[in-house]
This record gives sequence, structure tokens and C-alpha cells, in this order.
Amino acid sequence: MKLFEYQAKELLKEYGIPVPESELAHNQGEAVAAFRRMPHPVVLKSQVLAGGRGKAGGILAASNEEEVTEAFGKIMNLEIGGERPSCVLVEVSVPHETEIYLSITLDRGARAFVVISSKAGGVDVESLKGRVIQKISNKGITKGEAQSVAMKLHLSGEERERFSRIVANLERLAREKECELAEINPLAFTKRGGLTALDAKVILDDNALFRHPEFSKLHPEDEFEGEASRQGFAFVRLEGNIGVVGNGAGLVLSTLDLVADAGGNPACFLDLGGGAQRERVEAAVNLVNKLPNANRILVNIFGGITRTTDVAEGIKSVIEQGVMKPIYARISGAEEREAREILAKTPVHLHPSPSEAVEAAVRSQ
Amino acid sequence: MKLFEYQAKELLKEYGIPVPESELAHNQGEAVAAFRRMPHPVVLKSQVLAGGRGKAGGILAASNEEEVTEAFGKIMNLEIGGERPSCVLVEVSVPHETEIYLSITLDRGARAFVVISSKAGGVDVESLKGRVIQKISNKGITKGEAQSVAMKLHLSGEERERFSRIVANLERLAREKECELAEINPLAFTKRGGLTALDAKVILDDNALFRHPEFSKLHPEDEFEGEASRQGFAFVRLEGNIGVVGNGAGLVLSTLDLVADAGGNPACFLDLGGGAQRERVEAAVNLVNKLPNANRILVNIFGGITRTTDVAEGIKSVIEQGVMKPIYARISGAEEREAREILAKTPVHLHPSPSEAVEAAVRSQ
Amino acid sequence: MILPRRGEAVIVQGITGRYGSLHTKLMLQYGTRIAAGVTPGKGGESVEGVPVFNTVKEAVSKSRARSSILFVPAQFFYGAAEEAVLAGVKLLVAITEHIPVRDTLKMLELAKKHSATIIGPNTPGVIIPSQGVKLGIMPATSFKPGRVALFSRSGTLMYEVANELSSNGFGQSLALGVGGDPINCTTLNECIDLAQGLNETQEVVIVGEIGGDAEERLAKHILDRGFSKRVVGYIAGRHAPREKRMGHAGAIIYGDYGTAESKINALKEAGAEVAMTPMEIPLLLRKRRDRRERT
Amino acid sequence: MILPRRGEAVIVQGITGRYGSLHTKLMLQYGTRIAAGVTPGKGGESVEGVPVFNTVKEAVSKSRARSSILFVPAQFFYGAAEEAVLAGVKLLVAITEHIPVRDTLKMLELAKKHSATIIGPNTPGVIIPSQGVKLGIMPATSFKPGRVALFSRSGTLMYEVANELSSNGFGQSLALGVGGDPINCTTLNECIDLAQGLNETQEVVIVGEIGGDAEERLAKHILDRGFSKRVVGYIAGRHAPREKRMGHAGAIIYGDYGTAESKINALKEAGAEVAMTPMEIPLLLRKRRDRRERT
Repeated sequence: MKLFEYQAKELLKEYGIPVPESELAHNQGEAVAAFRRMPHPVVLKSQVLAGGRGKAGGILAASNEEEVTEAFGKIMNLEIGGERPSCVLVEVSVPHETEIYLSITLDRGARAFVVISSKAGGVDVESLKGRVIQKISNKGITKGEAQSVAMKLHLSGEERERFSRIVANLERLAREKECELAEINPLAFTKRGGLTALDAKVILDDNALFRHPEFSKLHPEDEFEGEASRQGFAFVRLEGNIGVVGNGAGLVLSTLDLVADAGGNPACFLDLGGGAQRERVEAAVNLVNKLPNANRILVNIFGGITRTTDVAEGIKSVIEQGVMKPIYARISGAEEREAREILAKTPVHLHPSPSEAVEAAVRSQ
Repeated sequence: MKLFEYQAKELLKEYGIPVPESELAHNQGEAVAAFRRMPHPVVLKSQVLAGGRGKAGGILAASNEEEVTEAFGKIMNLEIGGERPSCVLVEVSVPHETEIYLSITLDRGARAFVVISSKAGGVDVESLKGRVIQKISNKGITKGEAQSVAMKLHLSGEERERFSRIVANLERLAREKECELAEINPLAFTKRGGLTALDAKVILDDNALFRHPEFSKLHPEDEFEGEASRQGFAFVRLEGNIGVVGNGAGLVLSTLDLVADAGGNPACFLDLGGGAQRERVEAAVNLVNKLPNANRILVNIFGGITRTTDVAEGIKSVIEQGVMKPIYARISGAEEREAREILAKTPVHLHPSPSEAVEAAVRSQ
Repeated sequence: MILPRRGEAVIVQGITGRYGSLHTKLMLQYGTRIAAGVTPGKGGESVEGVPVFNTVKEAVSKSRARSSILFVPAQFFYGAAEEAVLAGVKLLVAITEHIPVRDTLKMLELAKKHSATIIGPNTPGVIIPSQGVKLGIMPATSFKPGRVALFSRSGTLMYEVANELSSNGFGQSLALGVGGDPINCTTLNECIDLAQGLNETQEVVIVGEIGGDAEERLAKHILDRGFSKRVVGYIAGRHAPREKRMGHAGAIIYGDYGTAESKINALKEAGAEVAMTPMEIPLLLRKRRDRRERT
Repeated sequence: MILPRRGEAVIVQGITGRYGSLHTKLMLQYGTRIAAGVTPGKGGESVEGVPVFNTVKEAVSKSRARSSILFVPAQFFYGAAEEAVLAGVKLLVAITEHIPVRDTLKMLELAKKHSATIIGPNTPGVIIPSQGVKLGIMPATSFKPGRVALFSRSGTLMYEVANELSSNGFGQSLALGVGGDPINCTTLNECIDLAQGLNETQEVVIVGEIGGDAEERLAKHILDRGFSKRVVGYIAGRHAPREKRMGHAGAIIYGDYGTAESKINALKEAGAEVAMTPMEIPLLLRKRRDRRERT
């Protein structure tokens, strides 16, 4: 699992590795406020997992509030590698002279983790002749080994000390957090003689995530959003506990608002689309049933092209397949009486209006 | 649906828009051969759909064969936005002075397609004040309209003529191929006064693909590879007609070789993984049953942690669900007798050895 | 836009398909006079007692219909729409989704040239309860005759709002969905212009949603041109997260663009009242009517 | 590496789980002397007549076993392996997959320190037909006693090749899968070193596959150190497309790296013969044995 830059940098900070002052902005207001709080100029950086953000236009400099506003808008609207950012990192721009590439990664042939470093940062590090590779024991890198990396890079004095501390800290991070890769590229020597991680990339060992609950909330949505999209549902993972399912994007949006207004928290947005038949309803309810943060399901259907009896049959069939989270449903439209009859002997809580169904779902528990 | 750069450039060429001389290379040999056939230096460009290839290191220059070899290897190993290239475009490097941004896209508010152009290429075109927007009628752009775009960009003489021809041709391409977006960025004025499309991006209207069978083979694999990956199968779409399913990557690889050696063509590689139970076998066979290029299914199972009776039950259950493509199977391992009994009354063609099953599958029809 | 009246003949294109035949039955039940159907190659058959013709021309000449509802698959849609316009049909209700965008643009152009109107594509259609006319797939029971014109960007949410209105005594003079595709052949602005001319219409309810700027454009249109009737708006998605595509292609908020706030403010600046929930719409209407009756 | 002999006690860690209990039965049926099992908290129970203990220490002290096969879930694997090594176990067969890579590295280090060997992780295990010893999940019927040592990167393909060998009269002195994880605690090179010392082994069969460079490393090892026995190789994936991940994490060809050709050439340069199909392996062995008998 790959982390976003800001998450990777939070880890670096936690491990005592200097990073430029920065703040995360989810909207224009936050971006401007962050800008006001820090020295200028700044850079705004798209928080996507895809590489090549700079060339794609996902990293823009700004020297005044107008430029921040403009850059923020541009970055939020820019898709990079099929991915749009959900936030932007506003970061103090760091003038610097030289760059170093530094990473900790697994060498399969050597059956060990290694430090890789070279004196020029940038993307083509693999080809550089001055590349230093140092095997790391399972206990971690020693001070002497970290210093020998620095020496092989011809660093001396204060620079050597600072760099080898960073090597040691990055290695400890990679070891303790169980990273497949922990990379700083570039690590910059600033004009004032300090060292700062300008960009960072961290990939975690998926098999080790069970030991790191601190990461469990980072990308919870991928699996479900992927499955939903494959099945052709419009689906958005949210953070609450009420799984919201309906037919028609507007109706589901409106249901989310009702849930929020009633003090509840939706766990997802799931639009069945038009004309959903039994199998699709089954698939949708099953999906929300699997969603770990949903502990109940709210179904809001207004039948038009969708037949309410198909919806009812789908829900019934899912219930017959096994234990379910509580379902609160409102089913209106043609044949609604027949639909209600189909669900009469099931544990589904049927309500005549969306407000009542929402109220019941929010109040339950 | 987005096209790869080389596909987009083939379209440009077809529509009379100059593009640099280039060849597609799938391996190092092809890359070097292409290099030998064209003027130097060249650039090697990763063929991925993700943006930001340049910054990610997916576009590298090369002046001699060694550099071509090195650049090819680097690019093929470089993941951009989670995507690895399956080929590299080797292209003559074009010295140029100025760049233009040019695109044809849908303006929802205006309910029309528009030409957008500006005198500086590059990613930040949206912010440029010199941006020209020209509405296009459904019949296409007129010569006069194309020239007026050129005039608004302050082009004159031969440059204006050349540019407006390109505008007209790009518009015709976008209209005839039904593109959501047809973009040239940058369009370069070369030192010799010509205009050349250095990079191109084409996104097709998915709803119109039924009218364009020429595109139907471009990304056929996505849907099935996506579904297979969601279900946790190792799956690779291939071009033949025999769907190959087995347990264990090595065994399936070996089965592909047997099929190819026998003169057959595999339609896919599907590894059930270890310990597959009935439902997973069902899902796998169903997936291959849906694969349009597979007209028969070859199942090769050697039970270890996988129970052969589970496999047989899975296959039987799929057959009971409806019409199936012919299945040729070899099932060995513990409980193989019971497994064969389960399949005895089904239309599955059971063979005692992989060679015989492969032979039967290849010879059939 | 000329909407059909009670007893006026309309035709159904694609009448023999799954949805075409089902909704022919439901529209007939509502009272719509489906006088003919069209499915090439099925001329001579009948669906729910409605005769089927091979061409729109035949169907129109037999029925004298000026309106058509289309359940034709996306691939054949443009041809069917063109055939209808050339046969003299003046109102086309395009239920079909996944129509190529260039087909929609060509349809729109052709329709303008022949003074025809297209509702949709990807629309639930239009319903005029007082006339017993339904050209759409909406559930009939939610709509009652009355004086509110209801225009919606969303299908099922239109049903929901109609249901709230009807059950609170606010019937509808008409209800129309503009459709969920990138291009709406009839825009919210054109809907307002239509409502201006309908005597039986006292108030207008606009059902919008996050994303795009159709509501902002509507607000500007009202401010620019003026509009003499009361407008109540409702925008779905106040609590939607940003940067997430909420079902419809355009239902996504970037930065501050496309937010419910922006739409609510625009509508308010144009003099509309805005309800926070579908249930609040009839409450606002009641207040206004009460106030009006007081003044 | 000291492999267990006939009648030698072995233990099963994770014996009460789904796979642990099933394969305990199958290993017992094969003749393996499963003397004890371990599952923390289930001490006192029994599986297939095998007593279960809470700790490896107890199981080892009661059974005197020096070998263990582990069906322990990935999360608990390192602890179980450590417990085994500290209790004196010298051979660990790690069937489990999805073990965190740092756990594997730590296990490997600990094992080296205590002169223990780990096969795997993510291995089908090892089988020694002449001794009636099976520490793994392979189907017993495919393996027969004989003089061929079979080492494989792939699980089921090892069964396939064993089956071909056995049905053509070439039994196996042992068969061992190195595992499908990024780190193999026992490498193909170590397998060859083992085979060098086994008197009953006359030929070695190596089953490789596309991707990575384990076969090239093996070829280099043979050329560097010398190897006195006959080697027949087989590489799966000659017809695999490039740039596609074929099941195993490493089974992917980039450019010319990881191709079957590269591996076949390397093995041939190291003096091995290379079969094109599993069926050809016994044919090559037969030719060689015939030739040998002639000389």
C-alpha cells in the first residue's frame, strides 16, 4: 500500500527527519489560510498516488493569495493518471543547492533490506555511477554503517553527521513501520546548510498491515469502490455507519442529506441506477452488508423504471442467504403494495416515508 | 476511452497532421532496430495512459545504441501511476522554437464542441490569457473559422495556413471518430518552419464506440482483468481461443506452453490459486465462459491443497446454471476418482493427462 | 414547446421493447392517448391494443400525433429522432440513456431547425396531471393536478418531490425532468420560459443537485429576463463530500464550484426560496400562498 | 539441512486448523510419523490420534522431533517459527503464505544462528518417498521412490513433473518446493548443494519459471562450484507474453530479463539439459541413463 506524500511526510517528521513546513488544504479557504500562516513563496502539491505530478501540472508555485487560489483550483481539477486529488499540500518553498537520492528497500537476491543513495536526486538515479548500496541487518543499521554511506557519498563534517542521522532514522522508520520502500527523493541541502526531505514515497508491506492499525484507515475505500464500480453502481464510501442505497443519484443524495440532518452519518452513497433488477439489488445490498463501517442499511426506493417488486425480491433473497445487518426501507412507486407484501415476513423495517425510514435508521441501536 | 499516444498519433497521421517519425518497440531489439532506421537523436516514450510521463522518467532521450538499450530497459521497468508500459515509442527528436496548445472538446454550457488554442503549449494552458475559444457547428469547422483561430493567435502567412489546416483536420478527426477530446500539446513550430504534433491525447465517446469497430480491439482486456483481479484470481487476457484455467501459476504457465506447442492459442491465463473451493472454481469458469475470444475452456488441475472434488463440484454447478462452452479437463490428485464421478454425467471432456486434454482442446472444432 | 392536451394523440417509438411495451401500458392506464407505435419490421402487430407501424410517417399520418416518446436503443436513437422530426413530430421525449453526445447535438440542431422540442435525453419524461397526459416513466400515483410546475435534474427525486407536493395538497400543472446526460436538449432556463407562459402555473419548483452550474445559470436567467411567478428551489447534496462523483456524471464538487451552497445562494439572490429537504418544499409553498392570500 | 528419515518423529504446528488437520491425516496415511501437534490453547486435544500440546517445547520433549511443518496463520507465524527454533527444531517447513517479509528475514536469521533450515514460505513442502516421509501438502500418489532429486519454484507444477517422472519409471529421492514468496529461505542453490551430498540421488530436475533470476543464479553457482550429477531443467512460460504478471509476484518478463530463453540458455551453459515440456523430462533422463549405461 502506497501512502500519499503528506502521510509519508508525517511519518518522516515522526522519525525526526526534517521536512518543509506544510499544511493540508481541502478547500480554497484552507489553502489561503495556510499560505497566510507560513513564509512565502509556497508550492501547492496535488495529493495523488500517481507519479509524475510535477510534469502533469500537479505542483505549482505561488507567491501571493491570488496565485494560491488559482493554483488550488487548477490542481483540484487536474486528473493525474486517472486520479483526482482530494486535497492539496501547501508547503514552504525551500531554496536549495544540491540533492541526494535516499531509499530503503528489499533486495530479493541479497535477501536483505538495503540503503540506496546517490548524490544526484531525481528520477534517473538507477543509472548513476556514484550509487551507494549498503546491506542492512534485521536489527537495523548501525551508526558506523550509516556514516559509511555518507562517506561513500563524499560528505564530510556537519553534512556527514546530518545525513547519517537521516539514514538511520529513515531505516528505523522503514523497519518499524515495515515498509517495502521508504524513499526520500530529493533530500535537499538547503542554502542554510540543513537537510530537508522535499518529497517522500512510502510503500507498506500489505502482509504486515495487521500489526499496524495506525494505517488501517488510510485507504479503506479502494476495495469496495472497485467492486461497486465493476458492478456498475455509482458508489462513494463515506465515514459513517448507515449504508444508504437508493435508485437515482438525486434521490440518494437527498437521502444522505436527510440522514445528516437527522444527526446520522452515512456509510456510503450507492445508486442502483435505473431499471435495477433483482440480481443487481441483491449485489448492492450484499456490498453494503460487507462494508465494515456500515452497521445498518437504509434503502430508499422510488419505483419508476425500477420495479418495486424486483427490489423487494432482491432484498428478500439476500436475507434468505444469511445473517444481515438491520435494514430500514422505504419503497414507493408502482406495485408498492406487492413489494411490501414480499417483505412482510422478513425482518426488514418498512416505513411509509423517507423521513420515517431515515429517523428509524438513525435512532436505532 | 483514452488512447495511447501512439494510437492517437496514428489517428493524427491518418488525418494529415504531421507527427515526428516514430516506431513502436516491444523489446530492446525492436528499439535498437528502430533507432538505426531513423535520424538521431531520438526520444523513447513510455506508452502508458497515465499523465506526467516526462517528469516520472518515462520519456528519455538517446543518441546512440547504448543509450537506447539503457533507456528502453528503464522505461519498461518504470511504473507510472500504477501502470507499466507494454511498449515504447521511439521517436525522432524534433528541435523546435515555439509551442501551441490545440484541442477540440465539448463545452456543456454552450452545448457545442469548441476549439481551444493558445500560443504557449504546456500544462497550464487554462490560465493563459491569450486562449482562443471557437464554437464549432455540428457540420464541422469552416476554413474561415479555422483561419480566424489562427489569426487570433497572431499567426500570419505560411504559419497561418499550416496551422489552420491542422485545426480543420483535427476537428474532422474529432468529429468523425467521435472524440470527447482531441488534443495536441504541444504542437511545435520546428526550426524549419513546419508544424508537428509532439504529443497527442484522444479520448473517445464510449457511447459512440458501437459505430467505430476500428477501436473495439484497443483495450479489450480491461473489463475481464478487472473482474478477475477483484475476485483474487491471477488472470491475463491473451489473444487465442482456448481459455486456460488451472491451479498454481507454474502449472498454468506450463499448460499455456503445451497449448502453444500443440498449435493452439490460449485465450487467457487463469490461476485459481491454492485451496480454491467450489465457489471460486464456479466464478473462474464463469469468467472464462464470458470471455468473448474463448470458444472452449481447458481446465488443468493437480490437486494438493486444492481438493479435486471441490473443482469438480464447481464445474458441475456452472454447467447446471446454463449453456456452456465445451470444457476439456484434466483433473489429477487426491480424490481424483470421486472428482471424475462427479463430472461423469456432464458434457465435460475428461482426459487422463494434460497432453491429451490439450490435444483434444486444440483439435476440437 | 407545445405539450399535448387531454385526448391528443401521441406515439411511442420502440413500442415493442421491454420498457416500451411496459410503459405503453402504464401511460394508457394514466389516460394518455397512445394512438400508434413504431418499431421497424413489426408493422401490423399491436401492443396493448395500440397498432404498430414500421415508420413514424405512417404512425403520424394515421394518428395525427405531434408528440412522441422514444424508448429506442441508443445506437438507433438518432435515426429514430430524425425520422420523427422529419415526419412532423414537434415534441420528442427521449427516455434513452447512453446516446453518443454528437448524436444529441445533431438532434438538437435538427429539432431547432424544424421548431421541434426534445426533452432529455436520459429523462423520466413529462407529465401533465390535469390533462391526464403522461409521456414518461414516472410513477403516476405521485402526481396530482394543480398549480405547481415542477422541473428536475434528477429522475427519482422528482417523483419524491411530486409525492410530497401531492400529499400536501400541492398538485402539479406539469412535471418535467431535464435529463441526466451531459447535454440537456431542454434546459432549466427553457423550462422557466415555458412556465412563464402557462396560465395554470402559479409557482415553480426547481429540483437541482450538486455539480455543474445549471442552477446558477437559471438564477442568472431569472435576474436577466425577470420571472413573475414564485420559485422554490431544492438542491440535493448539501452533505455530499467534495471531489467525489455522486452518481451523475456532473454531480461532483471541486473546490467551491458546484457546491449546494453556491446553488442555494444563487437561487436566493434571484429571489427564490430554498427548501432544505423535499418535505420542506410544500411548507414553503404553503407559507407563500398564505402570505399571498393575506396581502 | 537434515531431512527426517522413516519413522522419525515430526510435529505439526497449527494442527487443529482446517488445513493442518486435513494434511495431518494425509501425511499420516503416507507413513510420516506425526508424533505431536501444537496449537496454543488446545493442549490435551488430539487430531487423527495425534496428541496436541500448547507449546512446541512440550511437543518436542514428548516426541523428540527435530522437524516441524507449520500451518500457522501469517500473523502468528514468526512467533511459531521462533518457538520451534528455540525448542531445538532443525527443519521448519513453512506452508503458510502472506507472511510479512520482515518476519521471513528475521526467521531466516534466527534459523541460521541456530543451524536450522526453513523451507518456504509459501511452499508445498518436501517429500522423501523412499523413507515414507511427507512434510507437505503434495498429493502422495504422484511421488515414487527413486534416484531423481526434484526441486521446483512452482507447487502444482512440481506435482505434474513428479507424476510424469513416476509414471515413466523415474522415482524421486526427494522433491522439494522452494516457495513462491519474494524471499526463499532455502534457495535453488542450497537445494543443489543438498543434492550433491545425497548418495541415493543420481540426477537433479529443476523446475523453474519465467521471471526473476533464480535459474541464472543457479547456473552460475553450478559453474562456480561444480556439480557432479546430471541436471535436467524445465522452464514454464516459453509462450508467456511479455510485461504481464503471470500469477506469481515475480513471474513477469521485462525486455529480455526473466525470459524462458535466458534461463534455458543459462542452464545449458552450466551443462544442464533442458526439456521443453514436463513430459520430455523423463525422455531426457532415459537418454542420459541409456548413454551412461552404454559408456
